[in-house]
Amino acid sequence: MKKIINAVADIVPEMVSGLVKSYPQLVAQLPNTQAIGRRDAAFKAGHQVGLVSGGGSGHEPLHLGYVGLGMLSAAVAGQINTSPTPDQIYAAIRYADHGAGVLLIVKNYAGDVMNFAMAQELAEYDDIQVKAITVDDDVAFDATDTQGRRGVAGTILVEKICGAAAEAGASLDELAALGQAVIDHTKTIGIALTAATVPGVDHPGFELQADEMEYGVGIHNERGYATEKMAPSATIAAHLEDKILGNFDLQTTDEFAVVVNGLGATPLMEQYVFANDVLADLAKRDVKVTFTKVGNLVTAIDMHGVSLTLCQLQDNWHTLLNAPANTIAW
Amino acid sequence: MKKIINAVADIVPEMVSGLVKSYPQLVAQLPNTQAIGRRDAAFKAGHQVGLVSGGGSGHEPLHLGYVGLGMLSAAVAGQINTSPTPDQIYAAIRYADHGAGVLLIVKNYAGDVMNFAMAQELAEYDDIQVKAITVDDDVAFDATDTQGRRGVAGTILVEKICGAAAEAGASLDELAALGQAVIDHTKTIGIALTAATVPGVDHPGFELQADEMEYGVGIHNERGYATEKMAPSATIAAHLEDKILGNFDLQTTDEFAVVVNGLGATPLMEQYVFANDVLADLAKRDVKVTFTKVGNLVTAIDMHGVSLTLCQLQDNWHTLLNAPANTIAW
Amino acid sequence: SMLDETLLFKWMTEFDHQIQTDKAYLSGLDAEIGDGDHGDNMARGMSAVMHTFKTPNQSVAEQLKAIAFALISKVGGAAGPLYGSAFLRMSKAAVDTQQLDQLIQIGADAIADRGGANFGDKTMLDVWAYVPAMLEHHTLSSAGLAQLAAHTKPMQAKKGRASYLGERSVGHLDPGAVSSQELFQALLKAQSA
Amino acid sequence: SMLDETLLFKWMTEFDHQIQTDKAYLSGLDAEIGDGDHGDNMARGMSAVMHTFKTPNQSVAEQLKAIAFALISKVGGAAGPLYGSAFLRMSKAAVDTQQLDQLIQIGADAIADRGGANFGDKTMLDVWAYVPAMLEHHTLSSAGLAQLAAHTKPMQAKKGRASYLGERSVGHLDPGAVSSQELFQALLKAQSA
Ligand SMILES: Nc1ncnc2c1ncn2[C@@H]1O[C@H](COP(=O)(O)OP(=O)(O)O)[C@@H](O)[C@H]1O
Ligand SMILES: Nc1ncnc2c1ncn2[C@@H]1O[C@H](COP(=O)(O)OP(=O)(O)O)[C@@H](O)[C@H]1O
Ligand SMILES: [Mg+2]
Ligand SMILES: [Mg+2]
Ligand SMILES: [Mg+2]
Ligand SMILES: [Mg+2]
Repeated sequence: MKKIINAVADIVPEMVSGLVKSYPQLVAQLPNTQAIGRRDAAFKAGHQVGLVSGGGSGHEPLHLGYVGLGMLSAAVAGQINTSPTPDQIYAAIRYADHGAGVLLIVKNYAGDVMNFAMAQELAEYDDIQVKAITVDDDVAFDATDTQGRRGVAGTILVEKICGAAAEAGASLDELAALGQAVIDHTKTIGIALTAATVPGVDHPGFELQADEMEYGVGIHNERGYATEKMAPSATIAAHLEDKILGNFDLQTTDEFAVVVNGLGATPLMEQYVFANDVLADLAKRDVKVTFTKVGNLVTAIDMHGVSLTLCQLQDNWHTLLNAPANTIAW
Repeated sequence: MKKIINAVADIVPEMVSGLVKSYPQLVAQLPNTQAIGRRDAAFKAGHQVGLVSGGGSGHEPLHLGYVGLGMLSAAVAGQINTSPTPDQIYAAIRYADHGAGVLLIVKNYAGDVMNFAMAQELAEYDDIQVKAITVDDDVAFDATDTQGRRGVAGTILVEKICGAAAEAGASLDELAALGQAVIDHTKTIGIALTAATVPGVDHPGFELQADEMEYGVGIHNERGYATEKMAPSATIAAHLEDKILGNFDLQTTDEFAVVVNGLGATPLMEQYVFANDVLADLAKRDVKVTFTKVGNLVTAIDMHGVSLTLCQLQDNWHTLLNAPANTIAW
Repeated sequence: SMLDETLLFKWMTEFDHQIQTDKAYLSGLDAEIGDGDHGDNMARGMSAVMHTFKTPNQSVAEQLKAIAFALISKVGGAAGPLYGSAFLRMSKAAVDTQQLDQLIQIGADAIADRGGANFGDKTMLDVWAYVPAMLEHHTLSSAGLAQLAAHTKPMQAKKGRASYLGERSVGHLDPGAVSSQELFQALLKAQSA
Repeated sequence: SMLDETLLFKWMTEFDHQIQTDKAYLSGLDAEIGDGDHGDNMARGMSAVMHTFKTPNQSVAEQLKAIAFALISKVGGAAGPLYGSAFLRMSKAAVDTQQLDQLIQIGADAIADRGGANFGDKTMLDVWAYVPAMLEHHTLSSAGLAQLAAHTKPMQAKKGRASYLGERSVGHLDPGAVSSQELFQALLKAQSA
């Protein structure tokens, strides 16, 4: 599989460096790390709670693209599909802390959870107040008998809603509770037509025939719950909605945010066709959607596929979603 | 080639409908067309010159994603790789006109040029003042003996700079002159590792071996000027810079805007690695870059590749590039 | 010879039939040196053209105008405005004359004006430009039309998408020339039917 | 038996050698039920570990701490904090005791605390948990270690990436169990050298 890279080992540092060079007005790299931080005036002057996230690379623009006013204070890039290490996360926590503490937004993978926990311990030795929330929005599998559900595209809703609340002055405890509530009300499933090819490996992570697709994939090339014949966009949309809506306790007054997310190699054209099917079908089901976002938001390297996220909006979340953000990718 | 679609013939209408359903706060579809228009308060209240663009589909987010405050007033989506028809463009012109006239931003392809010209004639019968500028930033080929150079990723700089100037009250004549000046100072070349697969066709537009790449591709699967062995990102960057810089009349006081553009199926990871090489190498050449943008901005369906654009900034263009815009994709 | 309502209807019926039959062939030619949609574009346009005959009792000029609008709004791409401009200019002229060779000449001029191509640029103009004289001298034949289109094969394209290929455009038929060949072959069939 | 500076150096040297040799094999195991990086992660970490021996005259406790920090900051993923926590907790305990079975028991506890896995969850714990008793009773053998790792094959994973595979994780060796097998085989080699 051809890639526009130099050496495989240099991809992550070069990517981080390319991003920081491209948007120096928004972000700066923290010395001796693959972490970046906000550098806008509001951050420098502010006393907000810091928000830190991060994880393995390969999901760009997550997380680096969501650093900036109204979202993350800092983010850490690990090796491809590999959690960053505690020392790096710790550096990001120190950068993000303005005395009001730091909220860690962690995707639920063993590696991430453990590395962030160790970083939290390091920061707490320094008397930095730290809380962590674990995003587990992927409802492709039941939670029993596993590490728990995976954290996938819903992560950006947690980052956006908490980011807006932090900017507005919410406390660390409030943000941890808000973030957990967003997680509890956010559900995602992904599908793939082709698996991703990890740099250095010269074939896709799993094989799908020319007429096959996989339901329930993860963003690290994890296979899903069913390999099926390729279906029309509208059929896929209806199937994913069924699965996702079954995981909510639905109220007639519900309002939802919808995220249609391209997994890396999916043209926007297909994403909008899919979004059309999703929104048309949700309207038919009397599910009210008041916020939609479409694009390559949380990717799986060059996987061809999409994920669908629904978030059952509570309180003022709709306002927080629409609050100003100045990041590379939101 | 698998795609997330329904019927091939329905892709464009469904895509337009999906986009409008997703962002109703920003854009509305013009009745009986595949055109969309701004619907923000500033547009409704304003007396600015209207900006209209459009072209064949398959280049998303171009042009629909650039409709909104500070950029286009309306945009028209043709069939895939096929110019929209004059009646559709005419509808967009009528929508965009507030009495101050309308500037058409046309990419230089025979079909686009002729269809926009016919729409312009229709609008002029209605006493709408219309001017057209033709973007031809692709320096992969010499202009002699062809339709002239192609309009590619540089188009978004024309749309952004003119859009900001229009919002600030520039006249139609001023905008036409400004847009032409931006075109004259903007140069692009693209490369591909894999050609795009047009929906309905089940193979890529041209064949490249597993170790080959193509220099000078167009955004409609046009082959370029050379098929070569796959090279490292840094080598590709240096080659494209050589080609592009050779097309400028360089001054020591120059400041440049850089656009690194993914062609549809290129992971952001690769785009940032490439941007890193471009910006490092330009710095080594003492070429000063004051604005950079990276992403899937002007695509060729699912082509795996990138294009590089340089714009030699004049006057207040840097300010116009950084002026606020509220669109889906800028 | 003269263009009347009956001939126009027969002409377009024959042309539509041919285009729908050769849709894939024409797109295939366009795939070689363009973007592979010429057959689809023309087929979409001709379906719309046939709809215009549902309005009864139109004069030749009115009918030509309706055809022009159908082509302009349905074909898209380069071929739409070119064929469309030809029929639009013919419709204007048809108020004064129904002389076929004169009308086709006016159509050819419209294509040249709209597209800016010269003879030998490997476009549909390389068929249209020669038809009026052949009509005038009663030398128009199906074989002659095929020859005109065939002449585009060795040419290097100077206009349209094929021009980006430079020398690589040599050795392929121009799809627009072939659809134009079929347009005038349809006229011959309609005249002899 | 006791852990002194010399044994620790030999142990890590043997382990590093084994990991670098088996890098592709371990990543291959991880590719079957995880994300295919375990060998690379461990190899990166062990190279860093070997660097820590460049600082002269460190006590066992200091050396274990340096190893822990190298693993924590270089391995990443799940294995980094797990191996790292084990060595970190061992380094704290080593101030008071150098009894090997006790130290490994403390390491195993650290892994269980950090990862929350139970025995039989198909993780490295399924090796670590049994080693202290084997050491205590002098029954630790290379074959016995291989058996411990082999026991993870029929297990269904309940922790780590492999757990997402559900029943599909059955029938594969756990990569972390295999690298742990190699860790303790390296200890045996170091002891007998
Ligand atoms: N400038 C021009 N003048 C005359 N004919 C042209 C010109 N540009 C293109 N054509 C004709 O149009 C044909 C292509 O039409 P079509 O494929 O439908 O449009 P597009 O190239 O936009 O996809 C070419 O084969 C050629 O005959
Ligand atoms: N919660 C856990 N407790 C104990 N060991 C675990 C846990 N999660 C993962 N592991 C171990 O880690 C190994 C995988 O390590 P590695 O591949 O380096 O990390 P990652 O899974 O993040 O890519 C597994 O084979 C397993 O032995
Ligand atoms: Mg990993
Ligand atoms: Mg076309
Ligand atoms: Mg064509
Ligand atoms: Mg792994």
